[in-house]
Amino acid sequence: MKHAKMQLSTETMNVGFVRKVEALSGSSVRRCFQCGKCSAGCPMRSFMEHPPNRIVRLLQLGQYERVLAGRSIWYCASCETCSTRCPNKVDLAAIMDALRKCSWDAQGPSKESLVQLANRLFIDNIKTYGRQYEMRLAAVFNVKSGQFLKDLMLGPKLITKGKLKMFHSKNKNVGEVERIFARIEEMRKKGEAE
Amino acid sequence: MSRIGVFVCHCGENISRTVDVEKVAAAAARLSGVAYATDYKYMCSDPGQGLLKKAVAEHRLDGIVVAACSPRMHEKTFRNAAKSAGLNPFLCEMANIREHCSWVHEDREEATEKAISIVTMLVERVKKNRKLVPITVPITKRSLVIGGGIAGIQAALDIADAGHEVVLVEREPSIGGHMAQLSETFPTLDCSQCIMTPKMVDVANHPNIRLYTYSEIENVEGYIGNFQVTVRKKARSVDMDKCTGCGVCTAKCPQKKIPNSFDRDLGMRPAIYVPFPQAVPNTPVIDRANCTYFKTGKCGVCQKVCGPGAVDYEQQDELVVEPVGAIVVATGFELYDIGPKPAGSPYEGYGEFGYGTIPDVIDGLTFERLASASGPTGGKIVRPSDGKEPKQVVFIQCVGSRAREKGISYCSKICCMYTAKHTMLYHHKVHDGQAYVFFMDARTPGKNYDEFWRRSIEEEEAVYIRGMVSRLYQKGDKVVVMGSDVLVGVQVEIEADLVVLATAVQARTGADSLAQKLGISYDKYNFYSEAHAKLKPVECATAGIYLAGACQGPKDIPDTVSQASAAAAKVMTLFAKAELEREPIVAKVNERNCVACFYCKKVCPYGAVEEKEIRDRNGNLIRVVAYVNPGVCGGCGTCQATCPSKSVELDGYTDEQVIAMIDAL
Amino acid sequence: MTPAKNILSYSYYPGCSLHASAQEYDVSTKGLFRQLKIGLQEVPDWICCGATPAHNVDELLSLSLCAKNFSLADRVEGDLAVSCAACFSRLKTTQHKLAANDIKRKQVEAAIDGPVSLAKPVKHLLEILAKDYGLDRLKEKVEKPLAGLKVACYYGCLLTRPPEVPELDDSEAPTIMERVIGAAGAETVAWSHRLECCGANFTLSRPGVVLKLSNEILASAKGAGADCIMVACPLCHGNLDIRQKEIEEASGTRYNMPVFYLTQLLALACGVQTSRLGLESNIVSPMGLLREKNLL
Amino acid sequence: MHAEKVKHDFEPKIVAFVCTWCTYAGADLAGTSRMQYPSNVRVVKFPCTGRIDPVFILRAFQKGADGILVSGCHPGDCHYMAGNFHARRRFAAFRKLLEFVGVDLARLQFSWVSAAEGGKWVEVVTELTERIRAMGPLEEFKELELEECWSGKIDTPELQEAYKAIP
Ligand SMILES: Cc1cc2nc3c(=O)[nH]c(=O)nc-3n(C[C@H](O)[C@H](O)[C@H](O)COP(=O)(O)OP(=O)(O)OC[C@H]3O[C@@H](n4cnc5c(N)ncnc54)[C@H](O)[C@@H]3O)c2cc1C
Ligand SMILES: Cc1cc2nc3c(=O)[nH]c(=O)nc-3n(C[C@H](O)[C@H](O)[C@H](O)COP(=O)(O)OP(=O)(O)OC[C@H]3O[C@@H](n4cnc5c(N)ncnc54)[C@H](O)[C@@H]3O)c2cc1C
Ligand code: SF4
Ligand code: SF4
Ligand code: SF4
Ligand code: SF4
Ligand code: SF4
Ligand code: SF4
Ligand code: SF4
Ligand code: SF4
Repeated sequence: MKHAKMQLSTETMNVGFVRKVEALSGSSVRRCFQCGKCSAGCPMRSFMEHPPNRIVRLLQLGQYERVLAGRSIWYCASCETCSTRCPNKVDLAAIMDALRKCSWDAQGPSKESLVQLANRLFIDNIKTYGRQYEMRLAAVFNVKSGQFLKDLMLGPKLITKGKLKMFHSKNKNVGEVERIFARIEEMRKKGEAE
Repeated sequence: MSRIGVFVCHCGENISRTVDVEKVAAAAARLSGVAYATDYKYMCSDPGQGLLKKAVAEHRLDGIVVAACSPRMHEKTFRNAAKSAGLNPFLCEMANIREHCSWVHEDREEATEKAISIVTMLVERVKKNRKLVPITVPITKRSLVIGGGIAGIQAALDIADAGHEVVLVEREPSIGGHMAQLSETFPTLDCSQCIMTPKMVDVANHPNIRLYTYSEIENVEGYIGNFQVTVRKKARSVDMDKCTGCGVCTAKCPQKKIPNSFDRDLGMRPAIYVPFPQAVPNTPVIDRANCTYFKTGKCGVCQKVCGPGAVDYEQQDELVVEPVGAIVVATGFELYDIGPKPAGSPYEGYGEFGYGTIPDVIDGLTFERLASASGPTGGKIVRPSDGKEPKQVVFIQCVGSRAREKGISYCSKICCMYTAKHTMLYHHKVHDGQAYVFFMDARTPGKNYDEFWRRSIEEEEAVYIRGMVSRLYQKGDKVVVMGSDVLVGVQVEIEADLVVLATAVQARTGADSLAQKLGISYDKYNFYSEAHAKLKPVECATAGIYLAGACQGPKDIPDTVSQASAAAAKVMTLFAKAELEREPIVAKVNERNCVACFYCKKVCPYGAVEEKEIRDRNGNLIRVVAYVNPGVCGGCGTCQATCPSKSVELDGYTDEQVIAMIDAL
Repeated sequence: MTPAKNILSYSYYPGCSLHASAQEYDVSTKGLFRQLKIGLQEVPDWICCGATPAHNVDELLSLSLCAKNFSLADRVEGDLAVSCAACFSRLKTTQHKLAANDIKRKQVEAAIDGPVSLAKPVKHLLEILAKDYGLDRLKEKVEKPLAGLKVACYYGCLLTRPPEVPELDDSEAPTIMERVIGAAGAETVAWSHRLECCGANFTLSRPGVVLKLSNEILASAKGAGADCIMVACPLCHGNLDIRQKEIEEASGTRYNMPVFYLTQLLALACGVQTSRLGLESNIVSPMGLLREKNLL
Repeated sequence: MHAEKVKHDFEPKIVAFVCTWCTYAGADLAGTSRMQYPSNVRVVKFPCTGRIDPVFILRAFQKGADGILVSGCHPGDCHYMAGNFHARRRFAAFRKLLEFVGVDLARLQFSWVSAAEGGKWVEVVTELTERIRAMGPLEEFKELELEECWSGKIDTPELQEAYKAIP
């Protein structure tokens, strides 16, 4: 895939996908002139197979499979460095968000699973508790990711320092949070939201 | 015995701080031939100059040395002072004891010694100086413009508007050049014809412009202010005075299938034709090579149908001599040929693009004709092979240009912009079409140019792909483009309906032979050379000849028009004077010694050396010698250093003067 | 909503971390504000802002959670004070986006089943201290100047970026942290990695990332001669402080670089009782350093 | 700061043949910039290096010059377009001749100094002066009585050949 020849035509360039990313991110990909400044300052560049500028380039050519096939988008730390410095105000951080959403909705065509898992647990946590419950987040992540021993040494120390709460506090708005989730899901089903 | 005056300046303290000026003056006074020597605080001040003038009168001085600053600073000042004192200005010299002495040495003794030696050298030089008189040359206040593209048109109109006569010579049957072929023009997208034709009509109607179309330069003689130009008016076979431009002949001509080169062979024309409807003049010309009458002696239809009887099969080429004082060269450019490599061409050609054999691979100018509302398709973009509307169009930039090993190293400068324009024109006309551009850089350094290019991408949705194309080949009715996107790092393949090559801008074929007639220089690509890339960008090294437009190098219309107006301004500057006056630092030939080897002629960068025939009273040729035209000589002295028989001498820098200085060491 | 002259009062959104792993930030913030006599009333039953994970994959969710918090905050007087840089960024971004985009705003209104309220200014503590309260007043309150303490101010990603959202200071060359802690008498060092990313929320999923990026930050601060790092974000703190030992092991460098929340240092300088600074919760113990500088 | 002035046993005479547009102006610039260099050099100004006849060099050696500098515009920058190219070719041939006559070529230096290169002028002059100072005076040549030869026609085969090499 990575090195396969790119056949360009109006059919092979998925303009619809690009428009969706542009709408979600509120940022045009055509404005990018491939200067590479985004990639130059990206702290996560070395973890990515497609540097940020190439992600935009692939979008310009409507090559969404190539973008989503890699794990690059999941390595973006949302640090906003690229968006801040881009001479054309291409909001790459927002584009990354949009791409992750597309990948997420497509039930994860991306290779990266750990970040997705952490995100999912985090969001589940919100849904269940209204707030983050770090203890549970860490515990479940460790179980689900199969990394039982990970951070084993850190946990107890944090508990003694009072940093990991064994129990979560009750939040009166949990119900309301759940309803927000439900309404959004409903809107999406009806096609009222992306 | 000479009577030289020496004036040593203190320059406030600038000189006197390190140089003992009194001692210098005293030493000068002791030199043989020095009649008067003094020192003064500020020689360039009014009293300083007064002192000099007074001394000239009182001491009957016949030479002056001012020991002061650099001659680059005040030589004019003191020569003028000498002149007003009644002395020939060229008998006044400056000894530079400031920039070359007091400011660069600290040791007073050494500096004083050096100052004395500098003054001595100049005193010895002045003794050998001769009186020189500024040269004046008369000026014929008419000018010639060669080439009737936008450059020639603009220059001609400007000069004519200034009240001077202009002779405009155009090779083709109509003026207009390339701009007449364009559809719409970057960066504003105005219609080329709309802004061009009014100017063409102005040329035709201007009382000060004499227009020769279908004409070429046969010969050029003379020099700045005084050229004699012979123009060959090619036989048009139509009497310009009688023809009313009714067009009956062209309509009736049975020969209708001749490819129209104005339309890049996309359309056809008859044998008697005007190249395009808005042509100026609107007088047809018979293409004799394709006319039945000229080939077989039969037909003669045009003559029969022509009411005013303008068709004249017997017409001959005509030579006219035009005296002019200045010449503007505006012969424009040609596009790199995508066809097979012509024999003997220094260019390699593009076999990988099919050498012009794939019908749907065209060049930019052909695309212009397709997009032009007055073009052969009425502005409908179709492909040459089957007339279908192309939905996938690939543009390839830098074809020929920037390909050192294929023959051309330079960037053609306009193709990035016109390709961007093409993608826009295409998208405006074919909404569901997709334009792709293979490019290496986007070179758009003009006012509003980069914005224009970005618009083609951001608004007209052209897909730009950074990378050159490896190969094109025909596959069914498609042209397969094998490229690569170096940003993504993968190969790219596009099955195109039409491929447009942005081919290099080249000098005109035959540009070199015109240059030789004019005696101007050209570079290895046959573009004409300006005298100085930055400071004399419109002047040729040859005085009185100026450059405008793409004949000097690739240029777009704004640059072309700017340069044309600049060239016109140069011509007007020349014509503003009654006579040409120049410094008399020019070479002279001693005809008695000259052995006619003409080494001088070979080395002279200005082409100032001519061959002069010496005849006896009966007109018999005795011998040939060199002659330096003082109107042309730039005064470099190269001829003198080269002449093996010491027969040519540069005034102001004679051997005598130089040797005198050396001997005074 | 503008508080009466001189008597400042804010509604307060601490964010999830401040109720857990960053409790010392919460404790010291409250301590400092009490000392400065600035009112601070926590928004009752605020909910999670969604942090990075939510906007990462679901912008609408992220915007809705923040918008919900705005309506909750409207029940309390005063501009909304936020201490966590990440929450601050999310809340500001939400305001920014919803003010500019009607479609998104309508979707969010549907999601929270109510109007979106954007009137209340969202302010980071730094802004409150530097602008609303004022550095001159702050200086007057300093009882124990942090003289001789060399502080590396660490902004991280979200305090200043992207420039049009937080509007806190120049996004590429901010000085607000230096000015605030400088008012407390500390010496600030010039260093290269003030704005680099620490690895942020990869702390759980990809700790390797954190080890690499945070190591570079610690090394830069150390190289510039800092005694300690000051942060305004629990995520940064987590990566630089909690993971510091791991970073040291992985890189083979010993930093022993205490990492303070800005409120810990300010409260210390303004004379808040040492026991109410949450110093015992810092993993890299700052006690030695503070004793050395005679600040305890 | 002033370097301590050293007295030398031998102070060479240096003659510089320069063009007026570039090197003369460069030397002026050294002056306006108040740069310092040895005072041994004497400047003879020409419109162009193209005007510099090799004869002048021989004459100067004969008249007591110990070292000679010929300097003009950089290639391509000639005010007269090509004068310095001709000069360059001419001097290439001339060096052969000098060698033949027995002058150490180290005494003759060619360089390009533009109007903007005051510093380079100082460098070139200083280096040449120091080099010649180390070489000592040029004795052999002064004794040669070449006067007739140079002022009249050029008829030695070597000179003829040198001139033929000139394009
Ligand atoms: C495809 C294409 C698109 C372009 N689009 C744009 C655009 O959108 N905007 C823009 O600014 N520029 C554009 N240009 C550039 C523009 O065409 C040139 O800048 C302009 O034509 C140069 O004018 P010129 O008068 O110097 O030369 P030319 O137009 O070439 O005119 C020279 C004239 O001299 C005549 N001539 C030649 N030799 C002789 C001779 N020996 N004796 C007598 N007459 C002679 C020729 O017949 C011709 O009429 C484009 C060029 C191309 C190739
Ligand atoms: C770093 C750099 C390198 C460059 N290198 C090159 C190079 O190598 N080659 C090249 O060809 N070009 C080069 N250039 C470009 C070159 O400098 C410009 O093309 C050129 O200087 C433009 O000249 P100008 O007279 O239009 O403007 P300027 O040089 O800007 O002159 C304008 C003058 O007008 C005066 N002025 C301004 N306003 C007023 C006013 N209201 N009233 C009175 N006077 C006023 C100014 O004081 C100034 O003296 C370079 C430029 C830069 C910045
Ligand atoms: S910085 Fe902006 S313009 Fe440059 S490559 Fe990145 S997105 Fe494109
Ligand atoms: S926001 Fe993501 S892509 Fe942009 S610089 Fe940060 S990590 Fe890289
Ligand atoms: S003539 Fe030259 S050196 Fe003399 S005062 Fe004038 S500027 Fe100075
Ligand atoms: S040549 Fe005769 S027929 Fe043809 S256009 Fe002229 S007047 Fe008309
Ligand atoms: S004579 Fe020639 S030009 Fe005239 S009508 Fe016949 S073919 Fe045409
Ligand atoms: S103008 Fe553009 S397309 Fe033309 S040669 Fe230059 S870089 Fe290539
Ligand atoms: S080089 Fe001298 S001899 Fe030869 S033609 Fe010229 S002037 Fe005459
Ligand atoms: S002095 Fe120079 S320009 Fe004049 S004739 Fe001699 S070589 Fe030509």
